[in-house]
Amino acid sequence: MPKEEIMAMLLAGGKGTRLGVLTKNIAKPAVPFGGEYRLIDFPLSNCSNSGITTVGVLTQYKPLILNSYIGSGSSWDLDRNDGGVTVLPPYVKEGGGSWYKGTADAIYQNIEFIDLNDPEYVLILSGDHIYRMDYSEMLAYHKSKNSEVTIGVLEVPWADTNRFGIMNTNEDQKIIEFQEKPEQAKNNLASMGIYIFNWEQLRKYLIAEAEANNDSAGDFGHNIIPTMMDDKINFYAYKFEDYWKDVGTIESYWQAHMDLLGEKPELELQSRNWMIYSVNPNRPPQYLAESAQVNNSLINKGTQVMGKIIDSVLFFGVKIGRDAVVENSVILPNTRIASGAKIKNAIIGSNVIVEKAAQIGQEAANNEITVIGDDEIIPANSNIKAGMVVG
Amino acid sequence: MPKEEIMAMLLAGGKGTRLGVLTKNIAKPAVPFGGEYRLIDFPLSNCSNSGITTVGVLTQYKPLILNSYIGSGSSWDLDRNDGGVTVLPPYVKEGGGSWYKGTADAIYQNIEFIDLNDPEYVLILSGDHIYRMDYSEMLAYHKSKNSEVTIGVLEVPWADTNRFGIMNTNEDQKIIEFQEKPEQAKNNLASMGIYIFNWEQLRKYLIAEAEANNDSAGDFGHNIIPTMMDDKINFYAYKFEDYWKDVGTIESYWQAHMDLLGEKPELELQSRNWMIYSVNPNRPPQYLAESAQVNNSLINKGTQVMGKIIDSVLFFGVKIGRDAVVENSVILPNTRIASGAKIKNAIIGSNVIVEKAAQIGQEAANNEITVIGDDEIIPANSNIKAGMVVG
Amino acid sequence: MMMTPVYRKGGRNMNNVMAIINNALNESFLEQLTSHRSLASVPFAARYRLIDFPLSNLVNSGVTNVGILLQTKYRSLMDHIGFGKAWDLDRKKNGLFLLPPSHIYQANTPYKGDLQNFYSNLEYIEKSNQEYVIITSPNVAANIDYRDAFNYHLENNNDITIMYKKINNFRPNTQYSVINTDDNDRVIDMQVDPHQKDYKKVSLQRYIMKKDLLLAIIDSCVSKGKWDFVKNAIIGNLDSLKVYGYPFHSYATIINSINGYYKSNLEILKPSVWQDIFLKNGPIYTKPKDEAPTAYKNGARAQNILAANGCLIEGAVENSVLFRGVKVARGAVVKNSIIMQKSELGKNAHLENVILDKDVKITANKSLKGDINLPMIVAKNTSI
Amino acid sequence: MMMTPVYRKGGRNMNNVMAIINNALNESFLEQLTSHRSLASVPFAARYRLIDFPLSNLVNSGVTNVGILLQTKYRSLMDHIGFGKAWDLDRKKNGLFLLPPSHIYQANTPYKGDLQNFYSNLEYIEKSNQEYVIITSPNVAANIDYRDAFNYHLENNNDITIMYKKINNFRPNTQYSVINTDDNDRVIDMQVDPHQKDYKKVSLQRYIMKKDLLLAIIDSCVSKGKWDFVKNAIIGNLDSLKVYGYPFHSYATIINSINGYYKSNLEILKPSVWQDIFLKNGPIYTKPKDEAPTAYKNGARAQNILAANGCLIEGAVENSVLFRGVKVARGAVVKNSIIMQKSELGKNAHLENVILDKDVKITANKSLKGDINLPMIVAKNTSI
Repeated sequence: MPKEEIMAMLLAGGKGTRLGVLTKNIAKPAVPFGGEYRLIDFPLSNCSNSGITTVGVLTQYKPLILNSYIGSGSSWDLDRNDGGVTVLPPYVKEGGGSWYKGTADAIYQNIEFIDLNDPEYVLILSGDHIYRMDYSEMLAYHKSKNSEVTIGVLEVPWADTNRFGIMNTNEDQKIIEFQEKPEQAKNNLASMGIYIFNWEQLRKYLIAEAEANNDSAGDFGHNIIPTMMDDKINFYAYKFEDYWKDVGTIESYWQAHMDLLGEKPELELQSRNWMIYSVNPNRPPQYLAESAQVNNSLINKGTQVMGKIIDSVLFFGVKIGRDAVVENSVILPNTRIASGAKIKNAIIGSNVIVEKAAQIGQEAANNEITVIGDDEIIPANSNIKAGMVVG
Repeated sequence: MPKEEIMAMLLAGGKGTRLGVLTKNIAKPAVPFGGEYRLIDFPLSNCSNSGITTVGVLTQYKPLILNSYIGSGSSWDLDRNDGGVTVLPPYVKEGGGSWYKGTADAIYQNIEFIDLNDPEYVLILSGDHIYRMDYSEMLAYHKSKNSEVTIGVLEVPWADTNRFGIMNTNEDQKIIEFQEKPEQAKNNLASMGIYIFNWEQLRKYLIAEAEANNDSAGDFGHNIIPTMMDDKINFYAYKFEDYWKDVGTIESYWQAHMDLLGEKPELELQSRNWMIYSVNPNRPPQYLAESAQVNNSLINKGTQVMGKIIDSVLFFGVKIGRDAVVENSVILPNTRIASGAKIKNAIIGSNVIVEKAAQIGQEAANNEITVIGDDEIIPANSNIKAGMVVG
Repeated sequence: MMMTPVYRKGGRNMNNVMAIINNALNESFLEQLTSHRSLASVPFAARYRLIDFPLSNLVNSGVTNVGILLQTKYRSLMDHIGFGKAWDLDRKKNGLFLLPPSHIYQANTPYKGDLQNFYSNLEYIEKSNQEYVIITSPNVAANIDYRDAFNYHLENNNDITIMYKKINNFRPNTQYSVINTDDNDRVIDMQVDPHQKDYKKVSLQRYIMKKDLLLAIIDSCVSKGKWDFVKNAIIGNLDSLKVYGYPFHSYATIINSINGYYKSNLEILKPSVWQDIFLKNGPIYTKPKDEAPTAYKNGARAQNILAANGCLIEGAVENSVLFRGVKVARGAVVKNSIIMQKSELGKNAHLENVILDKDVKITANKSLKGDINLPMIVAKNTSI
Repeated sequence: MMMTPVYRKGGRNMNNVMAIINNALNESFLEQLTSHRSLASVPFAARYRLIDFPLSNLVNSGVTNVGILLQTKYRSLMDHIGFGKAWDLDRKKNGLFLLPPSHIYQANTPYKGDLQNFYSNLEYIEKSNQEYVIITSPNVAANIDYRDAFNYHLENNNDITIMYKKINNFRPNTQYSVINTDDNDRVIDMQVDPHQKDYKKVSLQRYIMKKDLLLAIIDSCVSKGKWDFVKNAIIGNLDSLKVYGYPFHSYATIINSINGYYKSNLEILKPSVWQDIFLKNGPIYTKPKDEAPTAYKNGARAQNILAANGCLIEGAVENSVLFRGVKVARGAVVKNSIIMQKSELGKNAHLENVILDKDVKITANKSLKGDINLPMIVAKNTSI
């Protein structure tokens, strides 16, 4: 097997607590997105399009669904004779096992796997951001700067800097200081949680951290990077200037869907320049009945629409009954909305049944989002108030 | 996904302690066999040839190698759009995790995976036996007998019955008593560790056992089967009458290789009626030099033979130097035997270098087997005495 | 839920049946639609190709060894089928076999008929380890479970079983093979494309027989210089063999004319029909294509349509079938039309009763109108 | 260890190069060996087909988009190549493309030459997103890294680069294309199969050029009714374009005669040659076949042989090449011979200087003997 120049390690273990009922049965990276996708499709497609063909996916919470979703990796063109995609649950070693303590610990526990692939560089990614990015450009930047650690950053409003890890850089983009959620930020470049490390060097730091400090949180931001900073390692910031969204909360998840709509959405899913791949379920074409009305919406295959859809996203397998109205909402796979139901400003989970004339979030005034968890049944004529969470 | 009639769960976690240095780096089912294969190729090929296309492989000890060896399962025609082969390391759940306590506990911990496939029957297999078997015949037998548990059995010499789980059967092959390693056996039908259960029923017993008894060894032979017996569940024995070998010890592993040689070997690897598949590494053809002498031996591709090979098995990538003599031995992949070396009654691990004129096991008198572990270097002119284990 | 049984070898199990999809048929009736592709790869029903139907039917029935006879223009078919992964037929044993025509061995000899294609692939048929064979064709779209028909074939001890459907209204200018049966469904007459249709039972071009019988018939026909599968191999043996019909009662459409192709697409807009054809006996599989969901923009109107993914609709679409990646600009109107992959309509363009092949560009303000019984066809890559 | 870099788009990277393997060549010189298969799928070197060499060379050099021009008898080639999985070319983007001949679109028109194959696949070439193209052929077996040649092509600003090898001894009755260059390796003359070989530089039939140049040359040739790739597209442009040679120094063999085929197989028995060809610039990939190790039974003798897996040797084999599944019964002797897949020798059979095609059965006590310069060929499936 030839040595790889770079491989990616994708941290996909997150439980996504802030997504509430949407992650009851599945890990956050497996959460459906955009009518057709799951969150993890974005970093996996980015890897594939960037020419990175060896990817380890570190799972943890609810790993079976992700494991079967990823399969051989062929959906992302990552079924390779050498390398390809490998799902890595935190397996129990002879001495027992535990969940990863943090991002760096997750990599530490998979040193053996990375060593098998023997890469020059390791790209660390997380599985819950919506963006299109060419990692090969970042690698070229890393090499051209003679960087030892390159961190993807994006400009955030100064007011939000206290929510991020902030990179204080010089005019050459060299990072001279790292501030974790600072009250007084010196810069507005926030870490995207995307790192390129030189593997040989990172490996040493991971082992040193694990051996020196049993109580370490095993986190890149809190442990490894500060230590490396102290050692005067060369850090560079790589500025990303396209659409990027962390969909870690119900609000941002809903908003990211609304961002897909409109005349010129910031993230154009249909663009073929940088395809987002997915497992692509086999379903019949979408059927819009004589009585259907659709406006400013994304509708996936396998759907049957007899009602009215406004400013909404419908996943595959969704059925919308006659005279039902769906507005400003996201309807997840295989959910059925019976005739006469009215849904507004809502996220409706997978396999939900909304029975006849049920009302969901109708009186939403300040954009409160109503959420119905997977597999719920909303009885006929019931009224789920705006902002409620069912499930 | 249509419901499967039967799926297989293959217990491949064994450390294979009795195989000593051969399982230093790999799990027992990953141990090379027969010049081309690994032990796990036998049950996987049996599944494929029997038409069983959903297989869970339960790994535990050193799971990475097995994981990458199995890959998408295409080598065994088990890369299916539905089902196929899935590798299941004992992953750490939210509450922590531990290695499987026993065979039944391994199945218990994977109930969720089996439920996803929703089979009528579950076939339990182990990953370290050499045999060709049509499990679909066993299933037909199970159904025709209205059996609730069917156990694969074979006749063993009466003298050996105290080493096995013995099935005492009536004339209809119904099992009326189960004796675990009895001193006074009532029968000579030994369990092969191959079971067909009705999943719904087994599921209940597994849960009951786990809930009732925290100290349970979680073993089919010790816990589940005796409880089921007590409950008067219908057990039937399915008699297997072809070649079968447990290769759990150095002696039986070596002997199983010798069984492949001779004019009419009991297990004919070249037979195309029931192919044994393997990952089939890409290697150049084997090259036998002008100076080569070969007799009663199996030689795989990618080998270069300049010396003398008698009654031996050479795996891929092996190089045998001029005037070297290999006799009654098994040479594992990518090992180099330099010129003038002499090897007798030995198992030489993978990636070993036997330097010039080294002597291994030359004075073997009573078939003592000499073993060299993986990656060892045997210095020039050294003499490894018969029966020694290096590594 | 349906259960996938572990078949034992031989006997009455569907893994004792192989299939041949006969793609060596006259296909000129589809005019421009088949000028660069074979009938089998003609797009159908918003996201399929015609061959998806017979192939998926076989797979859903448990057949795991399928040979596809190729004759002409099969490049797009090869691209579509690949190694059969979409149908789970990319297998070590059995699986999918593309069977090229004999002229790749003997160039420049005149073509005699489809039995030549069977004949030049005798080795494949002989070496297959099934006892029975189903012969099908790409020009019938339906959702067929062959298991009942196969059981009937065995229990009735038929030599040949022909699936048929009773039809009361024949489409004009469409080729049908019709059969006449006695009260026990024994086939006593069969006619290929007769002017005068005396019989109402239409052959669905699905034949079940023993593989050995097929081999014997091919041998006998070829040795006598007879080269037509239906006329010689089947009709020629009605007297000497036990040939029985097996009725099919669900939706099936025979695509043997442009009119039939057009009407069949529109027929599938009826919920009862698409439920029959897409869902009844198992899914219809097709090569997966990566496409985002279809976007309906502000002001779009879409009623009574079937659409694939990746479309961008700003105008109005009704009673129409849209394949993937179709674009309908603001003010454009599409009515009773079939729009194939990646075709685009400019602003205020109007289409009525039109079939646009792939990659057609209709610029702004253009208007095309065919008749509901004579749709206008616009060839692939046309720009107007 | 070699490193697989992540290529950025365009420029001097090998992912900016596509390749076409021209399998539309005259292949009749291999007589019975090509009567049922194309040159590309002729078995070679114990476990390969000829096409494995050019295809693996391209993949090992980092080329990820390869089109294979097909002309005749390509069924076995399709079986062998499949979707390119063995070469990791079963990809969503780029990958492997089988390009059928034009006669699948226009049957019964006479074949004019290999440029017709290029011409009928212009769309594939145009749509490929690489700027450069390597054109290769299946009849040269070598282990070539194209990266240096491509860099030379770029740095020297060549229009066309032709790989060549200097040869001192030409095999008799073998077709060679030879070139003459000036001191800077500029190609000033080129001849296809001349009787009198004045030049010692033999074209390895590997050409590098810009894709746009290839398209322009095809257009120009076809519009003037010129249909031969080497004679018209290359030789016809020697004066007007910067055509340079690039020397190849490792082992390469040109298989343009039975004698060349036979001798090349035997040549590979030399360790220096098989190390060059199997190991030097990366592995040669081939379709994996499930086979047990080869068994040498009691009393077997095997010296100076290359053998694939699955053989069963009870007799004596020397200076020979055995493909998979060959059986040599007790007392049989094989010398200086090439035995293809699954052929069997009965007891005490003798072969010397013989090529057995696939599935040949030689019964007990039979003896066949060719000459070392005129081997005897036994066709596929023969039993004697």
